[in-house]
Amino acid sequence: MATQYNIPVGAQHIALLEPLHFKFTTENEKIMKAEANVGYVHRGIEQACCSKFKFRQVSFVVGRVCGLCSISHTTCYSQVAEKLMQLDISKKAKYLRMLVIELDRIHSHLLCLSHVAENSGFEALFMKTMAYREFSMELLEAVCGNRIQYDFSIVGGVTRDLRPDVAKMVLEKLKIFKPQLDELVDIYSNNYTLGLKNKGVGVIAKDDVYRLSAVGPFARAAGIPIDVRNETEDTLPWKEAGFEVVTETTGDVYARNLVRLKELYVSMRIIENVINGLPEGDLAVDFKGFPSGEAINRLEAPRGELFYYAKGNKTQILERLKIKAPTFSNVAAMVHGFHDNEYASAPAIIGSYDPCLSCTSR
Amino acid sequence: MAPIIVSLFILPVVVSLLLLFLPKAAAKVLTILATLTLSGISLYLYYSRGDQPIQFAVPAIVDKIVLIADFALLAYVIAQGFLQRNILVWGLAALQAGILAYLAMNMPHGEYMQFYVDNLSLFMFILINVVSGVIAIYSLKYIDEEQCSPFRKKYFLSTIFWFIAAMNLLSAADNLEYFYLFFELTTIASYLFIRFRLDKESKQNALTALWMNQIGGLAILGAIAYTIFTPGYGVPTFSHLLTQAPTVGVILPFAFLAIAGLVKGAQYPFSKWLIGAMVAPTPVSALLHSSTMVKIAPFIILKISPAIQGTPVATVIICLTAFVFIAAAIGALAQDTFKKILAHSTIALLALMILMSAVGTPVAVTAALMLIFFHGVSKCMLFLNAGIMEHVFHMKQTSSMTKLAEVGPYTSLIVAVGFMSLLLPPFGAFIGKWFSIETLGTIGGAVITPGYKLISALILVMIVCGGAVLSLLYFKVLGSMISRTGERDKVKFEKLHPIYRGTMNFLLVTVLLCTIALPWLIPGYFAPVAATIIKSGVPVAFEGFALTIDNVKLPLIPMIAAFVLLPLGIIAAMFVRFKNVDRAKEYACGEKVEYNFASFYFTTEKATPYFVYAGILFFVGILLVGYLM
Amino acid sequence: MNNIVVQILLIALAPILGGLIYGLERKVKARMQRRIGPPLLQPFYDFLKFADKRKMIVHSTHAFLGLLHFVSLWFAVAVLIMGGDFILIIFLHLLSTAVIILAGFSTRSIFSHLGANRSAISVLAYEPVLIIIAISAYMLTGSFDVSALYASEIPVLFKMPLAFIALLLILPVKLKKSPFDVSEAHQEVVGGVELEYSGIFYEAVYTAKWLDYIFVYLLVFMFGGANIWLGLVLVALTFIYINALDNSTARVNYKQMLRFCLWVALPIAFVNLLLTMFGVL
Amino acid sequence: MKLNKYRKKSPWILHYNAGGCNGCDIEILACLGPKYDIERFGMINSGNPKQADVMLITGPVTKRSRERLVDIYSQMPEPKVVVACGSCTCTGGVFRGMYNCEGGVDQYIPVDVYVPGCGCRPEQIIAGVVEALKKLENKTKEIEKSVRLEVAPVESDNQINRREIAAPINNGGKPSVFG
Repeated sequence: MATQYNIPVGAQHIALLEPLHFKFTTENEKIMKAEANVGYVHRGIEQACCSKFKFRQVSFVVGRVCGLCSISHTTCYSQVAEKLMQLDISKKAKYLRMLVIELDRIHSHLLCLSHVAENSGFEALFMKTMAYREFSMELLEAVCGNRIQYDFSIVGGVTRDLRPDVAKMVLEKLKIFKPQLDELVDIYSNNYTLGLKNKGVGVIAKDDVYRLSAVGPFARAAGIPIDVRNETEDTLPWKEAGFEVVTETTGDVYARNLVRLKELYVSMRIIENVINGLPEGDLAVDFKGFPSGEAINRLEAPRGELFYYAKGNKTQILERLKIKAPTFSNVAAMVHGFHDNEYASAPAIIGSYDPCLSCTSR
Repeated sequence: MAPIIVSLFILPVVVSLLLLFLPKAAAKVLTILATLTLSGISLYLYYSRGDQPIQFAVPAIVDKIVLIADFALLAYVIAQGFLQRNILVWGLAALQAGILAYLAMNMPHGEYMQFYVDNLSLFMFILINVVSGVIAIYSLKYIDEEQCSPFRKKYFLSTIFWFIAAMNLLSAADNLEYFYLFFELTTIASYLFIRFRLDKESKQNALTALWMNQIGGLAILGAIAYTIFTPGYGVPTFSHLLTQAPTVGVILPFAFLAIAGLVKGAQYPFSKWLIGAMVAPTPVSALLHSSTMVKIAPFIILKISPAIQGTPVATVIICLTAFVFIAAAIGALAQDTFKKILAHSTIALLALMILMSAVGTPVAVTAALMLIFFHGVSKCMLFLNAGIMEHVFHMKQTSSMTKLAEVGPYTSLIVAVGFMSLLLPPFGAFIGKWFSIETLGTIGGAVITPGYKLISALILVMIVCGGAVLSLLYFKVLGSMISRTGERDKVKFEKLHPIYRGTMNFLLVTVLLCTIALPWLIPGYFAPVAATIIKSGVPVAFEGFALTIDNVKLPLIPMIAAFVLLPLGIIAAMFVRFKNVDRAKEYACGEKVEYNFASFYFTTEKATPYFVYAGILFFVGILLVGYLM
Repeated sequence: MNNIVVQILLIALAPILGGLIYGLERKVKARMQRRIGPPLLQPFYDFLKFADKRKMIVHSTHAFLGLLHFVSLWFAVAVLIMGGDFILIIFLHLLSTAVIILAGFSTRSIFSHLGANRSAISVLAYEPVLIIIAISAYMLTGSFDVSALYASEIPVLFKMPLAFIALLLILPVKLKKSPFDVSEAHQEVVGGVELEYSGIFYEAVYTAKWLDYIFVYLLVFMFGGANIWLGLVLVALTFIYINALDNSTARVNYKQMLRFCLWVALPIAFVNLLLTMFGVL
Repeated sequence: MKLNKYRKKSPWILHYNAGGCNGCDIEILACLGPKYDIERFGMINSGNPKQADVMLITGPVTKRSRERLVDIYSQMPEPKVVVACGSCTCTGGVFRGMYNCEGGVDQYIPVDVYVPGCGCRPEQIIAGVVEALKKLENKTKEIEKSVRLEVAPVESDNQINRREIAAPINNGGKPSVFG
């Protein structure tokens, strides 16, 4: 008796933003086996960065690796290039970078949360979250000049200053957002039907997180305080800006939602601290010369640890650039998380992974 | 009249013996002739029936022959039990032999008729002779393709006519002792049929069928014993029992008879033998499921329904069958083999028939008769078609039937009509189901005791849920059958052997014609039979465009429109072809994925033992209630 | 519902009325989500647009079954408006659903199959409740005809309040609204059985949805009895309830849906049946 | 009755990401949200090619996506319009000349409206779709034939030479540029 059903999700599917392909082998809609195919977005950016673009241009190119966390990519590349060049950038530039990274985190997390709501079949919550998210897009536009693809960090610093009126606007809008966020936390944690869909679903336990080396909100939802912001102080002064780790214990979709929501509070605190304590200084440092040697850099993107490796050979063009995106680390855990779940939960689980395949396959 | 009726008993026996010796070509002619004659006789009998039941006695010598035949059969069973080393078989047979010997010594020798032919018997004659005759003709071709010796092929055909004879006798018997013999004859015939292929599984299943049906025989003996020793009854005949029942008030004999029927009707916990009978060649399944064997169950209950109606025995039977209806429907969902699905749905629908018979109101009895008739024809068609599917297309599983619509449009048409006649309005089986729901709804109003009301409400819920589960099952099968890859230019029916084609055409036309003729069939055919059973008239009236039976109204215009829309529409959908319309491939997220068909499946492995335990509990309940009353 | 002209008009206009209800629903839903939403006549614009698309089908059987679904559903609605036998109406509605389920199975499209499977499960969830309600109504009026309910002097609502509650609980299943919209579930099965339809053939399936609204709201209207205003108020309240529920819940999976319908809605309907049987209310 | 005018009253959208950076995709998602609310215009994100009229494509079409792209495009019944969202979708943008993607989506399917920007703003997307609807009104039910545009082959050098977006396509009208 043929009892197993192969369900393809992707490349084009309404529950997906990106082309990726999942093949679920299901029995009575229960997922027995899941296969992920993530290579649709491979464009060859690393090769182009090492052949086609000058190393100063590369920070704009790597921004196009991913539209959701472009600031993380540009910043991470800028930092690794600064390490190659042995540059010291001003504290103000560091603070501004933190500001935009956290604003970006707010928009990315809210997008992910709304996507989970939509994929759980909760359309009104999707609309609500999207409505509340718009403030972060407006702020990003005010600070950087574009809604996405900000090109804010460059090698040596940042491109734009934070105008006082913009700073005031940021603080005001954050104040408006705070009660809205409380409302969202209430809905995500207390709605009964959403709980049915999310609680105990797509569980990745603590052991599996270690075994499959997951990172980001993924790992934190399972109770492991992995966060680059917690570990490194050499590039950005996170602790100074008031960072602390947020964890949950259960490791299911629900926990991942809550981790993201709680991180928004932390992000808001960091943004407030950054604006209130913004030091004076240069936006960018001038430098001459070409990169040489090797360097690595890590940065906490909204999805987890972003890792850059660069090697210069004393020419305009880098010899090697390697990007390891957080979703790449999570793919193994992602596939594992589907087992023994209903197919009906699969879109919500995919949403809760917040996969970013354009980062992964570049 | 009596000689013509007797010819229904003698003719099949003669044919059965002749078939053993005649060559192939002659056997073919004889089978077809015998079928036509038998069908003709049974139709003539019904057509020329009088108001009074026909009663007739047989010479005294037959009594002795019957007794000897009884012991001979039991000896055969005991011998089989010993040879196959099955203690249940020979143990039960030996027990029966003992009881029979004791009863034979105490049997009262009054003046009474051994045979009693009323409208119900005539109704059964038509079903038995026409449908079984079609199966016999079909078997001519089917058994030809079987891998066995020429003698065994003749023997198979011969057994079919033996079976017909036994069933005819059984529906006419009035004396319980005779009834016991014919009951045992059908048991033995089914035993021989099931072990026809002589492999290990067949033998095992045949033994299961044998010992389970022995319990039915034992129950009949129990009924005879209680009849003899209960003051007031004395004479073990149905007609006498039924007339005396209201004054005597002891219903234990009826409880025993009901058990005999329920065992033959394969209700839980005795469902195993009918499922096991699948190992036999397909005509056997058709024979057992459609017109003979299992139909003994509703037949017995219908026969005794005036005596048990409204008693706790009937209540327990109703509870049991309501439970079996839903349990068997769930059991059918768990199956994938086409024949097994049919078998489980037979059990479920039998439960419904028995339930309606036990309820015993005019509409309920009419509904039961309609269910018996339409289920007989449809199931026969579906089983014979399953045989064609196995032999011609080599398909046994529903999941492999996904290509059927393209390789065998005619066969798939038959499956569609067969299943729809069990599901869609206005086919008979649907109306039967509808009547059952409406009648059960009315019981609560008629009966006063609160406990009974509660039970009838519970039963309603079970029937409703079981009906929903059954429709789920039919969707599943029809769905797998209607699936196709693309478009053919022209529908071309596949070539089938003339015998296959002829029998299937006959059954198809019968189902469709009877459906169309339903407004005339109900007052003209079913209502008189029902009136005989409940011993009072069944009011049928045409009012406007509605047919009213007792208190249930049957609006005809929606029914006719529904017939045009749904069954014909679905059949048309299978063969329609749109022109000037472009074709696109199916959406699969832009990927090229391998397609595999699978609908939801269910497993009942864990639940089955509980079904059996519940069934045993109900059977004990029937006896207990019968004893206490 | 005595006037035959009104009945025929209602039957003829049923799809249009349903379309208006659907348009209103989209508007109300958008307002509940703080959006402006489409114009009220949006469903009809969609309808007219689909009439003008290139005809593309998977195969003729599938396309024909879609048309048959629409026609048979309209027929069921017509019998309901004319006040026919309740059980027959429920069966007819079930069978129009059966047609679309068969259509889902007839293609070799995976999502269509999943949708058909889920629709079949939904039928299992709501059909018993409806039949039990029909039997309760019989106990009340002594006739299986719906016209007896329309004519009931005391509103049926006061006689069978629990039946109304049970009906409200299964309505989301029938209307394919959250939390029980498993059979349509866009994010999971991309619309289910309606996935493979396009152009004029999709129109049949799309319009059948409107007829479903009429069917459901007529069932609700029935609870008002002879009092038309009470019926209309009930319809309006149900409309608001359905939309509020749709906008405040996530979709549950089919097992949870089945469990809810069989263990919560069915017992409530059953208790109502008992109450009517014993003449408590 | 002329049914053409109803086409632009109910455009149903199909969105496919052909290897983009997600930037434009989240802007399309934002269009669905309450702030931009494209359902005002009767647009529904159907996610199903068989019922869609407008195809929104993002991304520079990687080699692996192109087969899926054409497959989904061919399942859409005519009349239909294609809107290329974002610079890289129009021309290849920053990815032009990278080894795994080719310059722009119009190499595979006919594009009606090009919406530039990296990433394109929701307002731009809405304006692009509205422009596409004007074209949709005049389209026929004939099958749209894919045509390969007469463009210079993409060179894999360090020079970024932006292509002229002026080549006429077969169905008459000129492609529109927005933003």
